[in-house]
Amino acid sequence: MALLELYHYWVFVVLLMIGFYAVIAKLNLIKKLIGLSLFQAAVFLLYITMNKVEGGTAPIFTDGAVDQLYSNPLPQVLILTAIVVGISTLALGLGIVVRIKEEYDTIEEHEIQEIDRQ
Amino acid sequence: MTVVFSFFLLTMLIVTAIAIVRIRDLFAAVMLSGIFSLLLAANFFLLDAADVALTEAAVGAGISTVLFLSALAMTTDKEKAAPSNRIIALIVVTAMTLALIYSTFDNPAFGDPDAPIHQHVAPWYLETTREAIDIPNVVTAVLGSFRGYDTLGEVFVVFTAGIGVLFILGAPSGKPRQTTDLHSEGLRHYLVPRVVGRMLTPFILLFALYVQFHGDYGPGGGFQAGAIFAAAIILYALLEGEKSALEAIPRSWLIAMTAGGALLYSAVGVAGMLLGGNFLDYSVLADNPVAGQHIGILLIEAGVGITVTGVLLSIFHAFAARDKF
Amino acid sequence: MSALQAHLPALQVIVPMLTAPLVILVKERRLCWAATLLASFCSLAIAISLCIDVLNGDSIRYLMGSWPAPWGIELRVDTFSALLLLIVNGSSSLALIGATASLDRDIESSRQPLFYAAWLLALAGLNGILVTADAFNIFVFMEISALASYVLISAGPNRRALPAVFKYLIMGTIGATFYLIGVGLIYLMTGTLNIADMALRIQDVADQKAILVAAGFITIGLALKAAVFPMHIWLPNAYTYAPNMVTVFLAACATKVSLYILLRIDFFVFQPNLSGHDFQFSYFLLPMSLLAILIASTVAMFEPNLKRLLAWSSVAQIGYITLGASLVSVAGLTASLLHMFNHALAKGALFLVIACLGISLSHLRIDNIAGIAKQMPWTMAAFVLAGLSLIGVPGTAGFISKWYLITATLEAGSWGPALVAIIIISSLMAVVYIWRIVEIAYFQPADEQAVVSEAPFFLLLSTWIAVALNFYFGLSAALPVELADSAARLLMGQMR
Amino acid sequence: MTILASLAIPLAGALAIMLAARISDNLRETMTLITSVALAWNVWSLLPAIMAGDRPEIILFEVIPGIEIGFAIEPLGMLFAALASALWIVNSVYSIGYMRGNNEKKQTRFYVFFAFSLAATIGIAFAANLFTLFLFYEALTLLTYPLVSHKGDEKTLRSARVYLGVLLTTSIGLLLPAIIWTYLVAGNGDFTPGGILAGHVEGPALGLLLGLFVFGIGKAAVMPVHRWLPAAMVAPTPVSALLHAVAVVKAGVFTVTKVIVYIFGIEHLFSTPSSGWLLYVAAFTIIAASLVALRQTNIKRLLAYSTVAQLSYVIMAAAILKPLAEIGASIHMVAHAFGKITLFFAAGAIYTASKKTEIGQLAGIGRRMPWTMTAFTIGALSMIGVPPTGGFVSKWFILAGAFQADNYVAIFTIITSTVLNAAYFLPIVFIAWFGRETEGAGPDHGEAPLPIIIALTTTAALTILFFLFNGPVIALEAQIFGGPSS
Amino acid sequence: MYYAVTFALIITMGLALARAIIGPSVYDRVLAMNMFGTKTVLLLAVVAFMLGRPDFLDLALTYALINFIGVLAVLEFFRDRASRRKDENETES
Repeated sequence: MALLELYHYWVFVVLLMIGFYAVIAKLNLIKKLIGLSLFQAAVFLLYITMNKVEGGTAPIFTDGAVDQLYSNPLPQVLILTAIVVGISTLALGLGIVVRIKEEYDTIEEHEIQEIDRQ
Repeated sequence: MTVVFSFFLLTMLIVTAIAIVRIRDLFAAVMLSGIFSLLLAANFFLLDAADVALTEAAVGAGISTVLFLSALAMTTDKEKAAPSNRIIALIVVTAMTLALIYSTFDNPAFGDPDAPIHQHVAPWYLETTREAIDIPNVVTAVLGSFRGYDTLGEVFVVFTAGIGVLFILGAPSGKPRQTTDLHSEGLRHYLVPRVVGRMLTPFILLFALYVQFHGDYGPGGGFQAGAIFAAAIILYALLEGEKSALEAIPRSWLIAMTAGGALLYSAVGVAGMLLGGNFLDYSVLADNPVAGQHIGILLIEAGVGITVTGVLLSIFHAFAARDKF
Repeated sequence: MSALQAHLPALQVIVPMLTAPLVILVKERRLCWAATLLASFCSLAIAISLCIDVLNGDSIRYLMGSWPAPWGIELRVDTFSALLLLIVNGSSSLALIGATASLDRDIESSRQPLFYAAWLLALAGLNGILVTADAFNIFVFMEISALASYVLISAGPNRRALPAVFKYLIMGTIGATFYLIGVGLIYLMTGTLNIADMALRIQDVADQKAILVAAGFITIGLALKAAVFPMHIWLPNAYTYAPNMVTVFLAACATKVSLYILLRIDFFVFQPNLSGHDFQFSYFLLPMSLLAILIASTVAMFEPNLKRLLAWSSVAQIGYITLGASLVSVAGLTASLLHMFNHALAKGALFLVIACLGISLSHLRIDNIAGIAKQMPWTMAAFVLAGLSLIGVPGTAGFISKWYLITATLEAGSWGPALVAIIIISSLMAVVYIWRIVEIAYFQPADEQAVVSEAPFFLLLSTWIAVALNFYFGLSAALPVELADSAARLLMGQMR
Repeated sequence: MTILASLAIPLAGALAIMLAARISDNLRETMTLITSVALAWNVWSLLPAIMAGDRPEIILFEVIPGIEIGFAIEPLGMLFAALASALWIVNSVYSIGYMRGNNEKKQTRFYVFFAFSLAATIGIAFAANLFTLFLFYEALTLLTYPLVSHKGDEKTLRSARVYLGVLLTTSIGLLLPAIIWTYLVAGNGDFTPGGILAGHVEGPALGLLLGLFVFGIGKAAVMPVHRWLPAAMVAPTPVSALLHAVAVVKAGVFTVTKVIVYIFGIEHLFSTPSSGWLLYVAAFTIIAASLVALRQTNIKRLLAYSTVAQLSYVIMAAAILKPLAEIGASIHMVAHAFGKITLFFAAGAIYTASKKTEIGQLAGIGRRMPWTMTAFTIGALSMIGVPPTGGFVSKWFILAGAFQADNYVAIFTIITSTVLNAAYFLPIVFIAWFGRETEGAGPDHGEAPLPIIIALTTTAALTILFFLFNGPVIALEAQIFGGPSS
Repeated sequence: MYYAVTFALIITMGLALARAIIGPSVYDRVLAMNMFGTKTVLLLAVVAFMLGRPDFLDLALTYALINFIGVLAVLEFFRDRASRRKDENETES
């Protein structure tokens, strides 16, 4: 059971590295951005994993419940913010990619470098 | 038992992630990342993070899918096979993975109520919310009041992204594109989506308002509401065409909303300052501190909602307008 | 007045931040410029006022929403942040004075309101990082400033700005996310986000494996954003293809703020609590600093593009800053912080000169400026003087930091003389790359056909203010030295 | 106040020259003369007080805690300032003739930077501590760069690059660390009689520090950091005069002497064997530079190497570490200044009149240019050290010091180099007066323009007068070292 | 009872995911994505009851809406692409 509980952290690590791999190894700019959002999603998972309290429930009070354990609200707040930051970055990144496509007619990193070298 | 469910969901998450990275069809990759978001959101839900689950679904599966698709429409949807430093990247990544996994063995056990993280600040939030703010949703209380400054920052992040995309895509294009009028037409000629969509749009708008104002009591709040509201308008644009959507809410309104929401939020903060409290102190907004907190949270959530709607729609229109060059 | 005084830390962020939405509602670009300038100057005034306050007494604290720390978000201004606040707001104000001519050249007037809004947001973001005492709040404001600076850089007139800014975006986001992971891990072990509280509670953590990993993530993430060698690869192109005025603003302060976070978290949280961390810190940073100094200076000596030449020189100068910090001593940190200030002055002035040149030259390659000193005497004179400050000639600001850096390295023990040798070698390299430009501008025959005229008045004015500051702080360095020294003691005082 | 005025006059003068140049060339040159006279008047007016034992000082401001910009006048600095300011007048007169006679371009820039250089020189002379000294030392390097590179063609630029490169490299690379080291161990860098290093730096470290100082002060041109001096020969002759006689190299040896006297302290150095190497290096430089000078065919290059040798006289004299020798060092600074400026003026006069630069071309020129060659002869005799010239006086004192210290290396060096000096100067004098002019070798020419003649006659006269009336100088310097009587 | 239903849903989700990954045609993927979304909505509903928080059914509602919009956006894009491809082919031939 202990291993099963660590599984959440491992998934965080594996997702993080899948995303990281995509960002550094892929040359297509959109693929890089997809990788970047996977990378960030992994961090969301890390924080949300922390917030869980065994036997607890979502930190929204229910009427009449006494001695109810609640999960930690703070990581949730942080991740709400982080998700918004993530989508903002993504939107900006995509805007830049669209402009790159217009200017260079390609969104492959090595081809752009090729064009710039000329 | 939920741990076992999580196990399956998490495994699916990894499978999806690998598939996303490996697949060369970007269109498929975007669809898969929509699925990824849904899975992630389901996981969040299992981990008691209802608000986050709601947001992740609205953002990951909804907004970012639409954004990716708009970008793909203007660029390309096939990733070229290219020489890459794959082996080195794989080695680096594998090494880091092993190191990180090794370090996790000392983490506090998953869900242990005695872990330091649950002992220090969290209980205080739960208690103080009951006394000083008196709304059931602690997440909203923390978001709106205890860490309202973070949320202000968050609104300005969205605001920055909004003006950023407007700025970048407002640049004169390198070359004129051929005009295809398909977009402006929308899906109007397809009967089923059109009828269903028309029926649904008002309900979605209504639901967005519900999410906005029910945020104190259940999962939801300004950001989620803004995203849903924007999604409704985007749906309208998909069905009736860009032009009609812009007629419904013109661009100048969107800019005004973008700025207005951010200003509303800041104004609440400044009001706290003027009334003798600190910045973002809502207690001074009314005679009764608790009532003041209620007013403050209501107003700032409205500010968040307005800005998010404005920004997301501006971004959507900026992408769509670029396409028709 | 005293009521306002208490709110200054909050106002430092709010003033520029609130002006941003107002600016995009204004259509007239000169009005936008005026509003931006006004907000920037207000912010500078606040920074100066805060500076005076912290020099006279203890650090200033402010509770956001009146919630007590560590539950609510606390703002805290001490000498360390005050020093950086001066740099950030000063360089923004200085750049804005003369910005219009240069910006009208690079950006269409319809887009200028958005540009100024992004400028204000970048300023607000940087200020926000500097005044907060909360680790997560730093992340939020880091992202505001990062997103805003992507927008600013993407405004560059050359299309190569786009791939450059994309690379910056990717690396910047990776850096920020690494930072977020690090903060998450510390939060997991301590349960708090307030930096001071973290430092306190981290002592009770029995097993430090997770903390060590967190330290690794935070250090690497912030090093990425601060362009510490070899994570600098985004910097030269981003600075080269950004609009000239943006380069003035960002080159003077953006990377330094990332270094600020790095030093603040490292010295407040890790150094006192991780055994042997000062060694790890030194051994990580020292070789990188030396490589940065030597390699980047070498590249700068052979670089034909003026802006990129200065960008490479920035990479080398960041090396000086991290070199001072890696000594982990009061003297070293003083030198490091002082160099942040002085390098901002010198590099700001140099990039302002570049902006002056950019008004009438479309290509900023070194052979385009042959003989230009005749047509633009004021501009090139400013270049020579600012260049002297970068080299570190006595009487200039650059010399003061070099003096402190050498003093600190001499005190560092057996390594000292070797480090001094490297500092000196790279100073001489700076002589080479600055003098190469001076010689061509002054002694090569000019291209007779080219119609070149002196830069507009306001741009020259801000350039010469920057040059004058270089000399003022070179001859009367009490203010920055006092701030840097007090900040260094503050940082070292955390170590037990 | 007078101290600050001495600094301000050349600066204001530079500004005035710049403005006057817009009106007319004559006004510009009048301004130069007025400025130089005003400066000399001002500096010389300080002399009586210093002779009386007064030591005025002023702290301008504190740069960083413990490091101040301040000025203080002591005999050594007074001598240097008085010398430089007086020679500037003569040099200005000469410049007018030379610059006009050769139709040089960008004359305004020349006069402006000349004035700036003088300001820096005065700053060096009056500096109260190492930091201030270093500040003006670097300023002097940078301000003379536009003068050295005056011609602006590729060859000149290359030489100017060597000039700047060597001086900056040595000063940043060696002098700066030495200064910082001093501040670090002694807590300050104030010039204090008796030195400040005693008790702080001992043994081999002292020798190392001395090395950093001596080679760091590249302007003193101790081998092997003398390379900049021959390279700087590309400059116009008035600039060469500035470099060799008025300011630059004098600033170098002045700084070395000052550091030895006021930072190390003669006693402290004398008691530390590891600092003895300086004497040998100086002696080597004297002999080697003289040998190189023997093989030169270009007049100005020959003079440059001669300067290298003569400078090391000063260094060697200072390194003997005896009061008499120290006085000899300071007197030699003056004597060499008078002699060398005369020689350069003469070389410049020959160039202006006949465009001749090589020794071989000089045959018989004494008959066409009697004034010039007379002055040249006097200068050469002073270099060799023949009475009745100033050079004799200084050599006398240095020899006396060497005997006092029983330093046979120094005695041997002085004798050998006197022979060598004679070997490379006398042939020139000989062929100029007695050689036969080759037919049609050059244009028909007479004497150089009048301002040039006035200038070089004045300096030649000074060379001789200094032999007769050197009492005040010795009295002045005796204040620090204890005079010959004591 | 809830557990059994949940397991069944997860298995269905797995199958849908497999189809989405394998493809091969776009229609397969669109259908799979739609189905996956539907199953997530169901899963959420069931889990909400299982955790004793039926008030979270709102969430499921949001998911359903988002899923609908997402599928429409994909279809719109797909139609756009198809017609663009057709244009390109025509101009080429």
